[in-house]
Amino acid sequence: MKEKKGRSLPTALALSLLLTPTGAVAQEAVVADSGDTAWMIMASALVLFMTIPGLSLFYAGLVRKKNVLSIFVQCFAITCMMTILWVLYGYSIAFDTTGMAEGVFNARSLFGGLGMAFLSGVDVNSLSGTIPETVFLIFQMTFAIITPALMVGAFAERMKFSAVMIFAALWFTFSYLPICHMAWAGSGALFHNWGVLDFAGGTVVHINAGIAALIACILVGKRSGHGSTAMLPHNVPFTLIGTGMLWVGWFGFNAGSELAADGTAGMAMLVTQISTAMGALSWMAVEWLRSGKPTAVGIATGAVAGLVAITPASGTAGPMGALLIGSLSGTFCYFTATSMKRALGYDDSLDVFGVHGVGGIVGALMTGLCAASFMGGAGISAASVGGQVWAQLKSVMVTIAWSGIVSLVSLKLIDAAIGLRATEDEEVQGLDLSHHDEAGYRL
Amino acid sequence: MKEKKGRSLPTALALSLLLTPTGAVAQEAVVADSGDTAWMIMASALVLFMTIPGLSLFYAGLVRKKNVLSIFVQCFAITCMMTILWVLYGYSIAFDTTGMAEGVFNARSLFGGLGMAFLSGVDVNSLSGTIPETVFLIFQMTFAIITPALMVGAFAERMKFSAVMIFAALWFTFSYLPICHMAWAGSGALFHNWGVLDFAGGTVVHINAGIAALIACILVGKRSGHGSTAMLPHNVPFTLIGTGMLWVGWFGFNAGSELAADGTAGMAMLVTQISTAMGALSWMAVEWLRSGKPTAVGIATGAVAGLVAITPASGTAGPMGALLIGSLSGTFCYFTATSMKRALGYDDSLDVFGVHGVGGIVGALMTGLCAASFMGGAGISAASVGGQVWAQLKSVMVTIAWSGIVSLVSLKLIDAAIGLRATEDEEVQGLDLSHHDEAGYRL
Amino acid sequence: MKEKKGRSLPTALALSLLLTPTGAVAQEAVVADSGDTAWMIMASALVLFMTIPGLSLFYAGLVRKKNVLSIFVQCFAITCMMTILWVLYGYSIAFDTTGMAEGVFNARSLFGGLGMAFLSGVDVNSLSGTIPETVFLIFQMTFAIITPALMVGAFAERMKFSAVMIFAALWFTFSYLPICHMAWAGSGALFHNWGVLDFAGGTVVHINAGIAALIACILVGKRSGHGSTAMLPHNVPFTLIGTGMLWVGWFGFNAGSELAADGTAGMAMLVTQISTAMGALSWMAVEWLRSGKPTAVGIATGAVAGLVAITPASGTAGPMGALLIGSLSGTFCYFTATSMKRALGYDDSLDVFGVHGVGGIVGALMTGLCAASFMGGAGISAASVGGQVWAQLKSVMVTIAWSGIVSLVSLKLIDAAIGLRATEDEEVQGLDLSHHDEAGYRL
Amino acid sequence: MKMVTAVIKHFRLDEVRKALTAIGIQGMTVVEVKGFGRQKGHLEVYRGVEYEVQFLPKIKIEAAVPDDRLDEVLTAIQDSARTGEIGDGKIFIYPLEDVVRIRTGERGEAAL
Amino acid sequence: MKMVTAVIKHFRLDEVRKALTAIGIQGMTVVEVKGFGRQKGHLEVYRGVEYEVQFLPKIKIEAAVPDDRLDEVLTAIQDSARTGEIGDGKIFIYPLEDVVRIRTGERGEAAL
Amino acid sequence: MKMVTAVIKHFRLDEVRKALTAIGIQGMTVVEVKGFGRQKGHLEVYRGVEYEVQFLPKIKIEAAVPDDRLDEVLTAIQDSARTGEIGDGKIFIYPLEDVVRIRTGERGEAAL
Ligand SMILES: Nc1ncnc2c1ncn2[C@@H]1O[C@H](COP(=O)(O)OP(=O)(O)O)[C@@H](O)[C@H]1O
Ligand SMILES: Nc1ncnc2c1ncn2[C@@H]1O[C@H](COP(=O)(O)OP(=O)(O)O)[C@@H](O)[C@H]1O
Ligand SMILES: Nc1ncnc2c1ncn2[C@@H]1O[C@H](COP(=O)(O)OP(=O)(O)O)[C@@H](O)[C@H]1O
Repeated sequence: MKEKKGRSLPTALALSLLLTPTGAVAQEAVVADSGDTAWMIMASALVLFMTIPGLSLFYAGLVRKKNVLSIFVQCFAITCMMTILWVLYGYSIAFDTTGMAEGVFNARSLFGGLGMAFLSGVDVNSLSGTIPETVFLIFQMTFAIITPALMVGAFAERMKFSAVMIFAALWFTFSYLPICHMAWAGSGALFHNWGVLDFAGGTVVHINAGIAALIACILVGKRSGHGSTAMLPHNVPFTLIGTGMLWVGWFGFNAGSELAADGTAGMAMLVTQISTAMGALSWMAVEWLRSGKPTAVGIATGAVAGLVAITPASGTAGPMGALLIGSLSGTFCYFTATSMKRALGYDDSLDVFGVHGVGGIVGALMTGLCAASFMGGAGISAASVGGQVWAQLKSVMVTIAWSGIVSLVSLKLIDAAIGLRATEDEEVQGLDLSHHDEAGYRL
Repeated sequence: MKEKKGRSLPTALALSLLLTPTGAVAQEAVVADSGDTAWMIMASALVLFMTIPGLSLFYAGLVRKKNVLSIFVQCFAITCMMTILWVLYGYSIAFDTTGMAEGVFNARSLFGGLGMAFLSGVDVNSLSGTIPETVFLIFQMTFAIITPALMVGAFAERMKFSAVMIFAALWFTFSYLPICHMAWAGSGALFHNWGVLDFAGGTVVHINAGIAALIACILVGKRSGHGSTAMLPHNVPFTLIGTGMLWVGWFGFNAGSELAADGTAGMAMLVTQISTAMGALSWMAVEWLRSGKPTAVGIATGAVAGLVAITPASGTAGPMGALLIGSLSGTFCYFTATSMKRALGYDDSLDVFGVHGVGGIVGALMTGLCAASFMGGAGISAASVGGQVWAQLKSVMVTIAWSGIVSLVSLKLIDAAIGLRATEDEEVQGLDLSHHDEAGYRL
Repeated sequence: MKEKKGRSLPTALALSLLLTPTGAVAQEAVVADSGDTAWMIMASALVLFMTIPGLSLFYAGLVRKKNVLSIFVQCFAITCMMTILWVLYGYSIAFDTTGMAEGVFNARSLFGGLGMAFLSGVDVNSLSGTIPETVFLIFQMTFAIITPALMVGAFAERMKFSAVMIFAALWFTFSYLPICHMAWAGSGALFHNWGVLDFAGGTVVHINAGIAALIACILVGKRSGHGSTAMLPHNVPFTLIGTGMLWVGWFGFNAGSELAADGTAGMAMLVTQISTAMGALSWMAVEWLRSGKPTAVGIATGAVAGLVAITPASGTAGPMGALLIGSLSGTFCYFTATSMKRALGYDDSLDVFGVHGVGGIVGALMTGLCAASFMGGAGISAASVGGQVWAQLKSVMVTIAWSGIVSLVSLKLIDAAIGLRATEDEEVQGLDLSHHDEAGYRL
Repeated sequence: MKMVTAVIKHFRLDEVRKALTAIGIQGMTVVEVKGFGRQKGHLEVYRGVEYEVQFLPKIKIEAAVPDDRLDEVLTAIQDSARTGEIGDGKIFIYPLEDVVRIRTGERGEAAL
Repeated sequence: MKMVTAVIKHFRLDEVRKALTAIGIQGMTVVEVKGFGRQKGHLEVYRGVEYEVQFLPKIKIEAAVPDDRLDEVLTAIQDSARTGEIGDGKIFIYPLEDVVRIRTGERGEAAL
Repeated sequence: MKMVTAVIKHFRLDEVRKALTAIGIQGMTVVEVKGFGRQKGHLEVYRGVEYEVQFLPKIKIEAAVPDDRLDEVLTAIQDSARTGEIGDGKIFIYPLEDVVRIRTGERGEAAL
């Protein structure tokens, strides 16, 4: 009964290339496949590992010493809260397909119902494709965990802990879940109907979080001392360890999005590796040329830019496309995080918008191009590239608008209710002591 | 010939629910399953990763700077020593089933023979259920590694390195191996005969180590300066990285205990995630209420409390049970590690008893309740819950008594022979320099 | 069409023991196996994890604070560059088998052609044995990444970043790829023809990198202050975290080299664990006896020595052989890294030659002995042990000579072109600031 | 000349630096120290274990000043470092015999 | 007033602090330093490479005391810091012109 | 006796130590400090955000010397610490009333 959710290819592509085999598999797949299950358990573990400790380390290293624990606490607390919200209603709103039909647009194209709230109907024997449904829902849970955690970097070092948690809960409910549903709930979902390609979360994860991050860092305001005091990373090795963990964990993210251990998963892994390498090398090259020295934080950020941009394309691009996507993303994100941020003057502490927002947009659009056969992609024809890119663009615009509005409204409400920011004194003292009564180090 | 060892369900449950399929599987399983094998190789890697570097980091961050390396050395040296002892005789004493018969109590209900010492009889082709026996024995080895390593936190910062090693060896031989055998050696083993549910090691690992830790920290005595000098964590980020690694690694521990990549593994993973989140959130909530600020070490410890408590229940509890177990464990462990420890005045440096002992007991008992169908569990009837909880309680009592006595006797012997403690001077200087001739950092 | 590349057993052994099953498997294996694929995806992730962040951390902890980022940047940049070079031509030169025939020696016995350059011919459906070819080529890519990264430790703290990168590229092309081809390209390849056993890279990875490291550290020259100023590790916990990651990741390296999730993979994992434990324990024991105190860096280095030495033997040795190999390697490497290095006076900063070179040689030779049935190995007869050891020795000599010459010539060329070393001032200031414009910490 | 040394609270450093710069003090040297004073002795509890906080993190600022600027400097430090709570710190005034600017070899007040 | 500055061995800090508190010294400031003295020059070997240990970690304690308490203070420090081995450290006595308590503005001995 | 205190650039420590040892100075104490001086005020940009570099890492060396060695010591420090660029640092000379060697109780110049 349950169909293999989550990663349906757009209709056109599916019909021309993949419908028959997929259909065949779907019908045979009344039993679980232990190999696919083994891989998906590990893929889920990898994606969780990306947040704790991967992303936590990446961000924690970049803040000042006095705020290192606030990053960790925020990432961990978001992990816990999302786990529970996902079980209570998140999975249902994202993946309940009741009332949806191929090509039909209705309310259910935007969010699922509550029929699977409290995981009702899920037991030890339920399957989702060739894997236990529990594994599918944990895999998806890890995406729902990392996405709000990504935003933490934008308002780091100044936002009140309670406000962070409430914002994460509201945004998860009203932006993450709908966009996730639109992209991955299959027949009848908005992006699916449009034929959008988003294999592992360009819109759902990166653009979604990147835009929220931008809005949040603007509304919360700049860190005190921004523009005059140095706010340099306190522990760059942490950031590099985090980068390594994100990189390796991302194989779970991208290759895991195939929901099976097969050739597509292998290809997703390969293009991920290539794009990441190119992202890092291109950032390094530009930085070397522009400022004379390649920095460690630069190569790390470039790698993340490459990872972000290949995400939506990882199921359809080939190696050549990956080279292109990685290079573009490294270069674009470099300029966003330096020149553009400087020109516009917002204080996106750890460049969440600059890397996830911009990298996500670059990736989402390039996904359309790189799926083309002449780019070595999974196979849309040269003639349909234009239409595909247009579909991609529409999904990008919807995500930007949706996430932007949800973020704006949520933050305004929270601000009115309890305030968004730590007090000036708390900020100067550091969030670790003022909010968490602990110092990071006694060295 | 070899039956699927390790995780046999209690007779009653097995008979009513699982005997037929398990029997059937056991008979078919003359060939290895590559998916199950893939998962179990990774599960073993994950559990090893929990100790090195996971647990090492978790503990190392919590001690003072001058003892950071002593924690690492102890964890690494225990890892190495247990590897060798497991190969020499551990695997055999734990899992040799010669002389055992369903329902019969004899010496072999308490510990196995030496028939498989030196891994005799194990080769490239031996199977254990659907996986190579080598993989089964490595998976079990990783449990035998982490359990003594857990104790290190209790007597941290003061116990002599040589005494730690001898204690670990004695306790492993006389307490870990027998309890492991009683719980997991299948038909004829004590806990198996009683129908005890211990999916992944509530008694074998956590209560077992927790009690030994309590006895050891009392016998070794308090750290000098305890109660007057601050003994604050020197590197909280390390503790949080370690927490992330323990969390992710624990999927290997719990879901791996199914020994297969199937629906039960998936459910074990799900309940582990839920309980951990609830453990962390409940500790955070209680701390926030009681002392005004949620700490980073608090959320980390709460997560571990949730992980510990779900361990025995992970094969039989459902999501609802996991919510309950996690919340109870977080709350109980919070009070043990703060108020109760203070009232009783023992110096369990890193709260090994408070988290593993208490969390393990909470988990072992709740396993009985949460296996019930009305709790969404794997399926014992409401009527048999009382009996199941009683069986659980008996196993808890046996483990407490057994591990307590073995620990007491071993430590007294070691104390008489070579002394348990570093000298006062060595302790003041720090174990890193005095025992290992190295400083942790030159920053 | 594609045969299962990479880990072909020597002819003699294959004929007597494994040809039939392997052949049979090879013929059936027209479809991918999801379990094998799941395992190999994870194995590849594990080996990448060994480099970033594993090895980076291991090395970064050992240098002085002012050079910590230079290690990370070098490891990350090498990772990126090797990824791209592997895709462009590396995979082809290593694994293109055109023109090769069993037992025939020709140019193609030394390096493959360019027929698969740009991954031409690889698509989503190509298989390599029972796994997608993409997965096979990523797995092999991770080996091509870590090998040059290993060398970084030898010339750490003084070599110019640009020179490091050029050297890595040249050495990869002219030494890594040919030796990899000779060992693993199957019928017709030099080492294959000789019947050399190198399951996971004793020659290809460790001796190859170890010799290059030795040559490089001699040509680059000693660090300024060598022999008078203390150059102690700045962050030993990092080194121990790195060790844990290397250890766990090495299961991907060794057990992954089976390219399947089966009994041989399980046995490879077991012997890896045993040898590592013995390497660490033997180093610890010797150090404890010789200098009175077992150090943390010592136990970590001993573990790596054990890992290195079991690598070539991991597919053919049994547990008894592993005990032997680990102990020998820990002991030999201890003396190389201390007494011998002191006597000869070269400045191998982090003992790359002492551990990888010497451990690799010990392992490669002992592989011959430990494959014997009487050692519990995979099964060569007592009579053929001599011949096997001789084959091993020949492969060791070829690797030493080849890598030595390539390294010498490459470094001389680079020196002439752009110079190998940072200036004295840059070195004193530290490579982090002088080359990467960043400080590691602000604590 | 005098060497004015002030032990102050951590988060007051920026204020003090600004106050000194404002009255034209060109240089100072700062070091992290641990202070033991009246602000001592409060008990804290960590994980159920009590301890006495003995040393508190403080910042020590050293500024060499010409004799005639001394009072001004003292006032500037006092005003900018004071929070009114115990532990605000102390200023120590040392006689200074001479100062040398390494780069130029200038001495005395000219070197400040 | 005098500023008594003692460079001592790390693990003697607690003893010295207790000894000073015992004779009624209310305040002191502590900083981690590296010392170079007679206790220098021993060769060590790390991983087969020799090096000379030049700087040893030490603790510097600064305590401002009234002139009439000086001898008492010196004795207390000497007694509590001495191990009898080379490297026990030194005490330096500086003249102190004035002290200001920032919180209250008190000066001189009243500010100690 | 005098206490000679020099604030110098980080990477000159080794030179200065050697220069002092060469002229027979037996001991010194070193501490890491942050300096604020003329070498201040340059703007840097990090990730598109400007900031002013205020404090620079410096090394402070303290060496107690007999009065008659003072000039020699000053010259040695100046020569070894100078790079000729701004930020080379300063030397402060304090009067020192007395010195005690803790181990032996020796005082005055004998204790140096
Ligand atoms: N006699 C002293 N000698 C040196 N430093 C002192 C002395 N007394 C106080 N201090 C320093 O001044 C700091 C503040 O002193 P304290 O007595 O706590 O507060 P207050 O000066 O506001 O009464 C202390 O932490 C210590 O570093
Ligand atoms: N002339 C000096 N000036 C400043 N500090 C000194 C001087 N001589 C010694 N010290 C400090 O005192 C410490 C102990 O001195 P040392 O000569 O090693 O031992 P002892 O005083 O016991 O003979 C040194 O490590 C150094 O920090
Ligand atoms: N008046 C002062 N009091 C204390 N320290 C000072 C003073 N002036 C300068 N310094 C210290 O000397 C260092 C070098 O001084 P600076 O003015 O930058 O260079 P230069 O002495 O070469 O002109 C400063 O970083 C600071 O630590």
